[in-house]
Parts: sequence; structure tokens; C-alpha cells
Amino acid sequence: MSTTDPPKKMTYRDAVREGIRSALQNDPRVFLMGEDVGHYGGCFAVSRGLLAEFGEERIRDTPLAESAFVGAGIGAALGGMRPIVEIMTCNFSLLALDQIMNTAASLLHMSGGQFNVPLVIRMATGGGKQLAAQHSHSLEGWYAHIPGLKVLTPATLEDGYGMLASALADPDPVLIFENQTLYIMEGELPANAGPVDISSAKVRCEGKDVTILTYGASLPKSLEAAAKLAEQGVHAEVVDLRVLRPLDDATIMRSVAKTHRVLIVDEGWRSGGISAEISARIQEKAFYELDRPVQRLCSAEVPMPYAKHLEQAALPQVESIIAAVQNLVRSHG
Amino acid sequence: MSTTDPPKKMTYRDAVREGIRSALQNDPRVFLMGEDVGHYGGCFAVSRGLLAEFGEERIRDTPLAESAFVGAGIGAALGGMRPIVEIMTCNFSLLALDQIMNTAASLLHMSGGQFNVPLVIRMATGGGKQLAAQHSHSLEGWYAHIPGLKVLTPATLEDGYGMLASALADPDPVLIFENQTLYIMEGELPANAGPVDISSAKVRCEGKDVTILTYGASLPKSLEAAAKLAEQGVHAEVVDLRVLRPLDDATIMRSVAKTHRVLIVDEGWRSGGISAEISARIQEKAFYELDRPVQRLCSAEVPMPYAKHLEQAALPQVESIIAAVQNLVRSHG
Amino acid sequence: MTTAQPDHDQARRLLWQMVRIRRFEEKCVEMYSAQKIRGFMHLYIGEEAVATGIIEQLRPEDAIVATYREHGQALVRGMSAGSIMAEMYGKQEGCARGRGGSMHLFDAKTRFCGGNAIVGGGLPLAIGLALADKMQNRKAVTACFFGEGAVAEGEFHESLNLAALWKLPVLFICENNLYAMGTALRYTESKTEIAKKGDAYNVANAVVDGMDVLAVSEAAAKAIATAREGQPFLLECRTYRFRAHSMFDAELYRSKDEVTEWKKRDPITLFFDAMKAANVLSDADYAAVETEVAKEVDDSVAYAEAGTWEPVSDLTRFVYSEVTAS
Amino acid sequence: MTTAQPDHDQARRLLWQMVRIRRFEEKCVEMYSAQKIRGFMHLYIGEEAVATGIIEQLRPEDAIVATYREHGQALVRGMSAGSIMAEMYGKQEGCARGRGGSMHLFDAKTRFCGGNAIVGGGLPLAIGLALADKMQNRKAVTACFFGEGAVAEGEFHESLNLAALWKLPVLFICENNLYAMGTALRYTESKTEIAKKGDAYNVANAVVDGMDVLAVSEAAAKAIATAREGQPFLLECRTYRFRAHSMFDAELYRSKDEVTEWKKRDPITLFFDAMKAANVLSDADYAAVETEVAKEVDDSVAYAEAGTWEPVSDLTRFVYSEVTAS
Ligand SMILES: Cc1ncc(C[n+]2csc(CCOP(=O)(O)OP(=O)(O)O)c2C)c(N)n1
Ligand SMILES: Cc1ncc(C[n+]2csc(CCOP(=O)(O)OP(=O)(O)O)c2C)c(N)n1
Ligand SMILES: [Mg+2]
Ligand SMILES: [Mg+2]
Repeated sequence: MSTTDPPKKMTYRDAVREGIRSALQNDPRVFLMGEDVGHYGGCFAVSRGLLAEFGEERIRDTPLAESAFVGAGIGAALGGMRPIVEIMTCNFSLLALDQIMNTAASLLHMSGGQFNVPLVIRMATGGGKQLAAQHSHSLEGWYAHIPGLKVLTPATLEDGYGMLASALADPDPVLIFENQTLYIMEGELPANAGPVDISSAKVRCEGKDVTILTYGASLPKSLEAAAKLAEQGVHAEVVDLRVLRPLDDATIMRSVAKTHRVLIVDEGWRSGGISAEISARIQEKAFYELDRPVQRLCSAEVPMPYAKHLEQAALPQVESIIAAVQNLVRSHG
Repeated sequence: MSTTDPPKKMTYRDAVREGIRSALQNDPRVFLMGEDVGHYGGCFAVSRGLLAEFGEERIRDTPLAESAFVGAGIGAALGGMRPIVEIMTCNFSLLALDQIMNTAASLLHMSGGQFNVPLVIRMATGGGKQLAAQHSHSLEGWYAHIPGLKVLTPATLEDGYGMLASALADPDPVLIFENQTLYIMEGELPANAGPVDISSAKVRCEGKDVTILTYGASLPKSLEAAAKLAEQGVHAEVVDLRVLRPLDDATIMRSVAKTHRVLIVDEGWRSGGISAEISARIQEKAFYELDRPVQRLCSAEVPMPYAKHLEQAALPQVESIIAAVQNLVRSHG
Repeated sequence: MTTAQPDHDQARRLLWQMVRIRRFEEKCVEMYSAQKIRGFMHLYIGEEAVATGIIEQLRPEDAIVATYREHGQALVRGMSAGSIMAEMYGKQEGCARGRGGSMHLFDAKTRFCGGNAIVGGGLPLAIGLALADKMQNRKAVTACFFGEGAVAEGEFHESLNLAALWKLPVLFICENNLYAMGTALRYTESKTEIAKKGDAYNVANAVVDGMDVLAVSEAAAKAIATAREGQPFLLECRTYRFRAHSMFDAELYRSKDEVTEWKKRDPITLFFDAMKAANVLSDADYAAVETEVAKEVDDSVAYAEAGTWEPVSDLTRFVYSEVTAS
Repeated sequence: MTTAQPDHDQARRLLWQMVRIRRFEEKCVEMYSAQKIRGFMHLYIGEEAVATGIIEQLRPEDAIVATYREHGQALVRGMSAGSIMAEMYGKQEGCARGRGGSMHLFDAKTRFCGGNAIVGGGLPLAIGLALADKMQNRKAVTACFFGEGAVAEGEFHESLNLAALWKLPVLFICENNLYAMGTALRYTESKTEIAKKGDAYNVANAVVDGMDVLAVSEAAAKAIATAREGQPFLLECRTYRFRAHSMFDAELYRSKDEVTEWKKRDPITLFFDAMKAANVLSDADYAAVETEVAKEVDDSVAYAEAGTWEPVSDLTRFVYSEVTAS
């Protein structure tokens, strides 16, 4: 495809699907495995159509057995394949956590460098669809605690499409968290879209007054908040973290040094979340740059309630982001 | 027992066992369940002798099936029992994480307040015994991320003994992490030892120059470091966090306001660990009290290596605590 | 119908329970379309004979553990339609104060322990409930419902072993509707005879036609009697869901013909026709049941509509208990 | 011994492998007492016929997944005794650079994929290795060892189902030594016939006397042939560990008599006596094997002693790969 072709209009869901399709086309070692990825077309319709195109071997429906099929992904990766394992939602990934932490993340080290695990695990994450406590957790920041893993949170069509190829090229296990509410997001994918960098954060909106550090479904919310704040004369810089492990400290600190005020917006729970790590690091590395203590806006610490008004209140929202920024800019003169 | 009886000499292991025994004696609803708690006498010999005393119903050996027997603990708690479930080491608890997070921690909320889960789970945690990557993780701080749970880290004989009774009296799920290296610690248990408070941190050593916040196996190391530092004229206040969820902010902030310099010593991994949460909170609640950025001394971010010299280097040690404190006291004049 | 005939009252009650589920869920679909209900909602339509046949055989002291497809179980167990509808509306008058929604119905009074949306996650819970009953010398049974998809999960294996090993009063009910979401049984089990899997654990087992409420009742009675004596039982009910897996399902994985074929064995029609032929029930009975149920369903909507929203300030309640357990 | 007689060379090799394991581990105990080795160490003494009988039937392209009780498997597979001893010393000349220790032996060259200390954790891995072989049209088999304790874990169930469902070339070897740490089989399985559990998944299965290396060899040959054709196989080897579970075990759970009884069926003695009676091996053969092995074991210690400590500055290596995979 030439770079002069016009970008294609599509949803984030389509972009993820195109990313998977392109990986399957480009490398015979790649296959997709998970519950309902084939005949059903994917729990969130991400893989619809791929079974017809690639067949049952490469679009592999699994029984409900998260521990075994994630472990099978690890084994297949050791055996020379490049599996993409899909776990429907990150809540269910808890059933496979032993395999993820005790094996995938540890094998290279335990084997003294002999057995690396080139495995990609994709999972849906996040609240906002009234799916209640067992389908709505945001565990990406929590996973970022585990040495041996890389944790990606694509929040744009380009990343939804391009992070997969980069993850597959990585020699070590990579987890990709796709926020459930982003699937219907519409946008454009450049005709020449391809693998994207998976080591850095990106400034999505420049600003001088305050830095908003965020990722996933909170990115569009933060951008909307920044646009509204700009109308009030407050210029927020919005940084899309993109990669939660390892964190891109350089980009974060550069923005802190510019604005001296920081708000972290994180759909995960607050206590012990990735927001805490970022806050701690800023303090360690840019303490004397800070005009104000770093602030955090996170999800309420509840298993997600079903009722819409409660769920929406539990999550960071455009309004609460605006309020937090205003407070940060205003406070202590 | 009268309060004038002399304290009894014993190990931390004995204290934990006495705590279990006393709970079994005091409440017919209490039973102990887990792998090898009975005929083997407990993986770490904690429950040795209890089978003979209380019988197979109440000292219940389970098959290797972490998910099912933790789930069974939840169900038994709902059914009116007060189960103590033992998971040999916190690495194996990953097999039960679905039950712990998706059920135990969520049930009260999902049921709109109808079904509370009075379950206690004990597990061994921590490195230092050359057990390598699948037996040495310190996951207590990571578990502290989960709303609905309480997380205790007894580091003294009194707490090893007394926290269990308090946890059993709690209407909600409580996890108790016993650091493997503490089992052989010797000390004295007061004759009138009983349930202890499980909501607050404790100052274990007063000091004015710097605050060391720590818990578990790092507590004795921190106290030793503090003693050595005192000889050099540096007076460290050592705070034993005791409870990682919910954190006792008041005690932490009180010490920060006194010393203005803080070192957190945490055997967990650094990124996204409980140390990050504490650092972030101090920044949020006591920013203008800080003379220096809060510092963290944690385990190296590696699956634990077997070789002794590497493992010891991976863990916080008396020397590294001293060095970190010296640096904190010295730096930026 | 090969089993013993029920009398008029018994038959009417079975019919009534099944019709309640059917009409209630049809109303749920309406309310979903009207966006009064949101999230994932899984319908039991087609499977009514299973919950009805089994739960009608339970005693008040027995416990129930169900899945996210549990409207039927909740209704038959005696939870009010209003409290269920209000739950799906997200109102605080709901059986879980609107915190749970369709997938998480709960009722402490009737020992209805949810409403678990982790496939297989309920089985260990059932083990524990039964263990508690046994340790406290209560002669209660725990009835644990799950789909055939759950059989592949490790929890199935671990739980059946524990139940047999510890001789626990658990009735495992596998609602084998042939699909786990869109994945047919042949893609999930190397051996598709589910009941037989009990043999690997010395768990007594049986298969029953899940479209035949009398057959289910009879099988349930035997299975429950076994369980009550402390021998777990695995009962496979062969059934079929007439609707999509949830409200988001394009049903790419099964043919219209297959669905049509199964609908010929609609459990309600099947039962009523047989009862009519046997002169146990009349058309007038049927009509009266429908009228009664229509009112109950309408009332449930009215109740839900009249319900109130929990104040947002209460968001963080029920994360921890508000009172100390005794 | 009911099976076909091996010739002299074959018999000598089997004896040699078993004696290697025995003497190597005896040395390990010595070195543990001398505090050269630390951590958890699990001995295979008494069970030598299992690893020997099975692994001797494998081809170089086959893969092995083992547990924390894997010195025997590693030795028979051809990993050098030196690299294993050095590993247990924690030296960087060890087969896992001293990062793994006794429970985590690894060797990429011989497809020895560990050394997994999560009970049951290796089974899913074996499924994946076999799947990769199958998808790449390699005729390799994955041999997966585990204890009877692992049978209760959900991973056993999930993995056997997947193996049969996907027709994978996996040989599951259950080393049934009657105890999981201190918990006897009767406390962990409601049905104690392990091999039979394969029936629940349509996995072909057999039981073999795990103290009889020829019986194991013969059973392994058949099982591997089945697996190589894409039908998984579950082989239960009835065996016994003569030593404690690990170095920390007070052995409260079994009687001295029971141990004594089993020692009468020592796999090495049993085999050598039979071979001597059949005039296949002589006392001189035995003596020569012992001399050879003694040298190998001594050399392994010398190698470990001469080994070096990895610099502490390398602590955080091998958390992520240092090169990009192709
Ligand atoms: C552990 C887990 N994995 C995946 C899912 C997603 N999921 C919800 S229902 C379902 C199908 C379950 O099928 P079955 O057990 O047959 O029950 P049915 O829906 O047919 O009643 C799946 C895959 C889940 N809820 N939990
Ligand atoms: C998931 C898990 N739970 C518990 C343990 C602790 N543990 C180590 S070995 C063992 C016994 C295993 O017995 P078995 O599978 O029969 O193997 P054996 O040791 O007899 O060879 C246990 C309980 C573990 N390593 N992993
Ligand atoms: Mg089904
Ligand atoms: Mg064993």
C-alpha cells in the first residue's frame, strides 16, 4: 500500500482485527487462540471473519480452560510458534495467573536465559458497559507489577492496529489490554499503518500549565477535558502512557519539567495502582520540579456496580478530570 | 492466664501455631484447611500436632487444588463456619486468584450487602531461603490493591499470635502473609497475649531524623539498621505497617511530620508495589512536610534467583537500609 | 412422558413456574430494547424445565448456586419477580440493590447464593456451602447449576473430586444446552458424555431429558435424596436455549433449522399437551396461569419503575461490611 | 520380569542410568549436609526405573517437561552431571546459571523444558509444545512427568481434555509414589485409580509397575508410539520414593515398615538380580558401572567446586531477553 493512499475510516475494533489479520498473513507461525474467537466471531466481535479466512488451525476455539490454554500458548511459543492468546476479559485472566506469573514471566530467568517466551496475550479490560463486578475490572496497571512482562494499552486506532505486530516481534511475553469501551471508537487508520514503537509514551496534546498522564479509555476523556480546559485558558498537556511496563520515565519527566503540575488519570483502582507508581517515580526523579503534589484521579475502590449512575460515578469522567485540573492549577496559588 | 505470668519463650512459628490452636479451642466454627496441614504437620511445620489434638474434620488435609479449596473456604464461610485456609506459599495462591478476587472480595458488593465472607487465608511469603522463582515472591503488597480484602503482615510474635483471632472476628475476607524467614525468629509471647488491633501501624522504634516505613521480614532488618544508625547519631523512627490494606495513613503521616524524611523498605518488587502507594500518599497528604523526596528500598525486579549471593543481593538488607538512610539524611544538606 | 403423573395441583404449579420464567424473560427482552435493562443479559427461554424440575424438589434449608443465566432459578426459588426486575433496572429495590444486575441475583433468605458470572466459579463455592452444612450437622443439600461449557474448567474437576472425597451433599446440575456461547460441545470436550465424567470421581450420575419437566423432577428427586445422604450427584440435563447466548450474539454458529427443530420440543408445550391429553390440566388452567403470570410480570415492571436510585454518595458501600459479624 | 529380555548392552545401559541417578543423588545429600546445596531439594531415589524406562525410549527431537523432582529425568536425558551439580551449587556453570537450583533444571539443547515447581503447572506447557510440533509437522512427542498429587489440580483436567480434543502427541507420565508431600493418595483422590481417569477424556491409558524398568520401557514404547501418531497417552507408573519428600520432611505420615517393604522392590536390585539370573549381566558389569558412575559423580562435584559465581552486577539479567527474537 502506498503512503499516498487515503486513510481508512474504521472502528478501533476493526483496527485490532486488521492488526491480527495482517500478523496472520505475514507470519505462518502466528495463530490466534481463545474462547469463541472462531465460530462465534469473538466475544467483542474482534475476530469476526477470521475463521473463514484462516481456518480452524490458526483461529483456534478453545474450551473454557484459561489456565491450560494460556499455558499452551507459552508452550507453543517455546516450540517456535507465535501465539496470540485472547482472554475474553481481564477478570478471567485471574484463572491463568499462575501460568502468566509463575511460568511466562519467570521462565527466561529460571532457565538462566535459555527459554524466552515470545507470547502475546490480548484481553479486554475496563468498565463502563454495566457488566458489573466480574467483567469490568481494569487490571493492566496491576499486571505492570510483574517483572518479565511487558504491558501495552493501545488507546488509538494506530496502536490498536500496530502494537500487535511489535508485540509479536518481541522475544518476551507481552500483554495487550484493549479497553472494552474503545471498540466502538471511530477514526482513521493511515493506509501505511504498520508496527509501532512499544517502548515510549506519547504526547497527544501539547500544553504548558499542567500534565495529564493517562492511557486507555481515559485518553479520549482526557483529551476532551483538555479541549474544554483550553477554552478556559488552561493548557493541559496530555501524555498517553501507552506502555505500562516498562514505563517511559523520560517522556513523563520531560512533561513534568515543562508544566510542574501533574494529574494522573487511571481507570484502575487507586491504592497500589499504576498511578501510585507514576506518582512515586515523579517524586523520586522530579521532586524539585513539582509546584504541587502529584494528584491522582482513579476509579473508586469498589468491585464495579451494575447500576449505570453508580458505575459512571466510579469511573474517571471528563467532568472529574476538568475539576481535578482546575483544582491543581488553582490550589496554593 | 493471669497477666503476671512470665512471658513464654518461643519462635514465631510457635506463636502462629498457638494462635491457631487458641482459635480452634475458642470457636467450634473454626477449622484449618489446606495442603499438608494435617498428616505432614504443615509445610513449614506450623500446624504440627494440631491434627492429633483436633482431628481430621477440623485439621483438614486437602488435595492439591488451590482454586477449589479456597472457593470451598468462601462457601464454608457463607455457610456459617470460620475457615482458616492455608496456602503453602503466595506463589501458589495465583491458582486461587479468581476465587479470591472475583468471589471473596466481590461477593458482598455484588450481593448488595447480603453475603459477607468471613474467611481467613494464611500464606507464607517472601524470599531468602534459596527457594528460587516459584516459591519466593512477596505478593502481599500486590494483594493490597484489591478492594474488599484486608491484608495483614505480622512481623512479631504477638502479631503472629494475635492477628489471627482478630482476622477471624472480622466479617470480611482477611489475608495473612507470614514471611518464611520469620518462622525461626525467637522471642517472647506475653502470657496474656490475645487478639491484637488490625487497623493500625505501630512505631517500633522512636526517632527524629528519618522515618523507616516497613513490614514483615524487613522489620527486624530495619530495627537492626536503626540500632546501628543510632550509634552513628542518626535516629531513625521505625514504623511497622502491619496492615497493608487498609493502610494506616494517620500513623504514617504523624511520623512524616516528625522526621520530614522517609524511607520505605519493602521486600516486594518496586514498580507498582505497596511502596509506590505509600510514597504517593505521603506526597498527597504531607507534601509540604517533606524535606526530601520519599525514597524506596525494594527487592530487585527479578523472579527470585536461587544462588544465595544473588538472592541476598536482590533483597533489602541491613546494609542497604543503612546506606539508604545515610543518603537520605546527607543529601541536599 | 414416561414418569408418574402429577396431580392437578402439582401439574399446575410446574406449568406456572415454567410460564413465569418464559413471560418474565420475554418482558426482560422488551425492557432491554427499551434500554431499561443494560449490560449482559442471558435468557433461560427453552430451558425452563430444568430449573423448575430441580428447584421444586428442594427444601427451604437447601442452598442454590447458579450462573449468570439464573433468572429462572431465582424465580422458581421464590424470589419476587419485582426484586429481580428492579435489580436489572439497577434500582436499590433490586435483590442486590442494583449492584449486581442480571448476572448477579442474590437472596440470603432463600439461600440463593448467586448469580456467578465466572464460568465454573460457583462449583468450589457449592463445595464449601455443603461442607458447612455437613460440619454443622444440617441435612441440607446444595444445588449447583452450571453449563456444559464449565465442564472444561479445572474447577469442575477439583470440585467433583472434593465433593466425593469429603462425601458432601452437593447436587451438580449440568445444563447441557450444547453451546458455550458460540462454541459447540464437540469443540470443547474430547468426550462429550458429560454425566459419565462423574465416574472419574466416583460421583453418581445420570442424564435426563431437560425438556421434560417430569423427567427432570423424577431424576432430581433421586439425585437430591442421594446428595442428602452425603453422596454428591452429577445430573446432566440435555436442553437447548431458544434464544441467543446474550443480547449481543449474532448466532453465527448454529443453523436456524437446528433451533426450529429444538423448538418443537418446547418444554412448556410438551408438558401442557401431555397433561391435557392425560386430563390433568385443561385449556382453562393454562389460560388462568397466563393471566396470573401476566399480572405478576406487569407488577414486576411497575415495581421496578417505581424503584429508586441509590444515592451516588453510597457508591463505596458494601466493599466492607458495616457491622461486625458475631 | 515378564517382558522381553534386553541384550547385554541395553541392560547395561539401563542399569548404568539408574545407578547414575542413585549415586548422584546420594552425593547431593552429602553436599546438602555440607551446605553446598540449599533450598528445596527433592530426591528421586527409589523411582529411578520410571525416568530411565521412559526417557530411554525418546528421540532427540522429543521434548520433556518435568517437576521439581527432576534430577533423574535430567540425567537420563543426557544433561551432564556437572552442569546439574553446579546448578545446585548456584554456580554460573550450572545448567540454569545458578538461577534455578535443584527445582529448575533446564537444557535447551535436549529440549529439557524444566524443572517446574508449580504442581500441575507443567501440563499446559506440554500441551503447547506438542501443539507447536504438530502445527509445524514435526513428528516429535512431548513427555510430561508429574506426581499423583498433580492429578487433583485443575490443570490436569484441562490439559488432558485439550490433548485429546486436539489430538496432540503428548505422553503424560504420572509418577504415582502414593504421597504428595505427606498426604496419602486416599486423602487426595476420591477414586485412586489414576490411569483410569484418562477414560473421562478418551485418553488411552495404562498402569505399569514403576519399580520394573523393563516393564516401564515396554509400556513407554507403546505409549510413545501412540502419542507419535497424535493420540495422547496417560501412563501411570506405580512407584515409591525411598527418601523424605524434601530435605525438610520429618516423615510423620508413613511408617518405617512401609518404607522397608517397598525397599525390597528396589528398582536397581530388582533389575540387576533378574539380569544376572538371566545371564545378561554379571557382577563384573555391576562393579564396572559403579566405578564409572563414581567417577562421573566425583567429577560433577569437582566441576561444581571449580565453578564461579555470577557477578552480582548481573542480577537483573534474564528478566527480559538480551537479543531480539527472529
Ligand atoms: C472463566 C470465564 N471464562 C469465560 C467467560 C465468558 N463466558 C460467559 S458465558 C460463556 C459460555 C458458557 O457456556 P456454558 O457453560 O455452556 O453455559 P451457557 O451459557 O450455555 O448456559 C462464556 C465463555 C466467563 N464468564 N468466565
Ligand atoms: C500448586 C502447588 N501447590 C503446592 C505445592 C507444594 N508442593 C510441592 S511438591 C508437593 C507434593 C506433590 O506431590 P506429587 O504431585 O505426588 O509429586 P511427588 O512430590 O510425590 O513426586 C506439594 C504439595 C506446589 N509446589 N505447587
Ligand atoms: Mg451451554
Ligand atoms: Mg507423589
